[in-house]
Amino acid sequence: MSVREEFDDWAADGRDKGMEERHWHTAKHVLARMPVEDGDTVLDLGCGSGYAGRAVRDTKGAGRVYGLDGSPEMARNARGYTDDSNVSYLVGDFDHLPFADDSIDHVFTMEAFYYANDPHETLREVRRILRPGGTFFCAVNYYEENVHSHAWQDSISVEMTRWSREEYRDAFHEAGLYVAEQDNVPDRETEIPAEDAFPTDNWETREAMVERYREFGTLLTVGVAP
Amino acid sequence: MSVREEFDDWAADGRDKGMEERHWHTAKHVLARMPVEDGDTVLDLGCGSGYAGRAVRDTKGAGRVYGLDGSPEMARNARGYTDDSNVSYLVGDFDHLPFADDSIDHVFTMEAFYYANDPHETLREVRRILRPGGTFFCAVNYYEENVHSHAWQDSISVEMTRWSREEYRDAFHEAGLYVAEQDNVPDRETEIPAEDAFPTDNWETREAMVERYREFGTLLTVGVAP
Amino acid sequence: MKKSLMDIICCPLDKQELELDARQEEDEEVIFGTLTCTECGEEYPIEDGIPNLLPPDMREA
Amino acid sequence: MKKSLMDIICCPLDKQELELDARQEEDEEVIFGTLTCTECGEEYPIEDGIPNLLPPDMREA
Ligand SMILES: Nc1ncnc2c1ncn2[C@@H]1O[C@H](CSCC[C@H](N)C(=O)O)[C@@H](O)[C@H]1O
Ligand SMILES: Nc1ncnc2c1ncn2[C@@H]1O[C@H](CSCC[C@H](N)C(=O)O)[C@@H](O)[C@H]1O
Repeated sequence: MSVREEFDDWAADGRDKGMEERHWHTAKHVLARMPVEDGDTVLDLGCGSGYAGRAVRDTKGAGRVYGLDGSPEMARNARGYTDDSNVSYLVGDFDHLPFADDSIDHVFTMEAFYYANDPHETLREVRRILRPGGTFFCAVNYYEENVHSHAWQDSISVEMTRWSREEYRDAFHEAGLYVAEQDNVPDRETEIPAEDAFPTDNWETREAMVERYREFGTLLTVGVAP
Repeated sequence: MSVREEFDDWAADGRDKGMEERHWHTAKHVLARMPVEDGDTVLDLGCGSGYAGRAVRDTKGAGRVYGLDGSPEMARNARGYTDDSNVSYLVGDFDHLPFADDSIDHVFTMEAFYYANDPHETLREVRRILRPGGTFFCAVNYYEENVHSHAWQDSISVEMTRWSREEYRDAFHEAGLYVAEQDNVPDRETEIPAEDAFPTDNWETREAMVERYREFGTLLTVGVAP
Repeated sequence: MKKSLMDIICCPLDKQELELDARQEEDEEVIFGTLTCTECGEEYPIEDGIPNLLPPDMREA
Repeated sequence: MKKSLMDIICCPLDKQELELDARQEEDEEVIFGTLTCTECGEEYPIEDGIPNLLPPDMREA
């Protein structure tokens, strides 16, 4: 199935909002770190419900914010959630970014990057559209060290790339991006039941659930364009 | 008083270790974010007891680590705390860094930068010694937004620079460093007594203490050399 | 789609400039229309205010 | 001070190369000695294994 087919379905049955709620636990900490200056242009890759762009406008004084998604239904939903005329949504593909060279100050992406058909090409595209000194905040929950995420591929038809921390750094370097930081951003909000509730439907042990959320959380890699 | 006189006293009466213990609460999270690759050379500016350099060697596979401090007694103590021959300490001044151009991969500094005689010159020096793509992790508890830190100057003879978050970003830009991120790293470990213990010797209200540690914590600004 | 977007968007294939043909507008926004690449001639639709800049072969895939 | 440090240290004043005069060594480390700038001639002491590269006017200030 294509990205469009898979995620149009998600958007249609409200999973855009479900993801927003869950991802916000860590995404807000990632967004808080972005060095957005007044008037900067920010792009959200794989924006889903588009919450990140709206948050950056509300809290950071960003000038214009664009959310790009491969699913027309996601973009349509996202557009419907805001009246801010400086937030716009587009349909497009990660490996074929429809932006001019050096036209963007900061790129953000949450739980979307690894769906790229060719993530190396996506990184080259990101580097191309960023102005020198522009940043790329790349946040993923699906990655090699997070063993609790490995099974996710089974329930998603789009092929996912599972890199390790080091593979992320290496790929950024290969694409010509400097790596400025790498971090695990813990999710401290997902509720973890008391010991006697385990095993639950989703978790064998409490330790596993603690590791997944409080320790591994979201892997953030920050790149800077030369 | 000079940096040497002020901080030689601190080193002599054990305040190097006291600071290490308190600063570790947030410094470890800052260090965890540094994208140190195997064999990289890391410099700790105003190293005090030198704990940061030792941690980077132990956890990150850094090749060589240097701690620089303006106080000979601090450097002497720091040297005494390790047998690792790849960790070295030097006496030197922030505004006159004794390192060749492009010779360092990452610079770290915790609660020390604002003692620089001319912090703008320090930033230019940091930029000079960093190789292209090298990072500067600058962590401070003393800054404009942290109103709870403003009185600290009263008890320290060395003149301190109190910049705001924005002044840090602006100064980095002025010195030719890209700003890759800015964040408040909370201190979740300093114990905060229950409501009925307030006022304490140091804190009027519990809210103030919570704000100081859990919210403001340590201001981190990350720069990248072009 | 706000017209200011024209400043920074380009053809996803060859990164050349696009030309806007607005067929329906509302308060400074283009609701329906077409973006055409000034170089390769490829056309991209704007529907319900959202430009679809997927490469043509992904649009219906 | 390990001799490998010579690869990257320089005179804090003019950033020129330093020359090492080791007076006491122990297991690859210089314990006492002097670093002299090959350009301006300024001298920097190594004491108890630690090079003091403060600008001379800050050394005793
Ligand atoms: N190759 C591609 N190009 C553009 N968008 C893509 C894509 N692959 C996946 N996506 C989009 O990426 C999103 C991943 S879901 C994450 C949505 C949002 N960032 C959040 O945090 O909740 C989906 O909306 C999907 O349509
Ligand atoms: N201009 C300057 N040049 C070099 N070192 C300086 C300096 N001004 C202050 N320092 C050093 O900076 C240190 C600040 S105290 C912080 C020490 C350590 N980083 C920690 O986190 O605990 C002191 O050791 C002091 O001697």
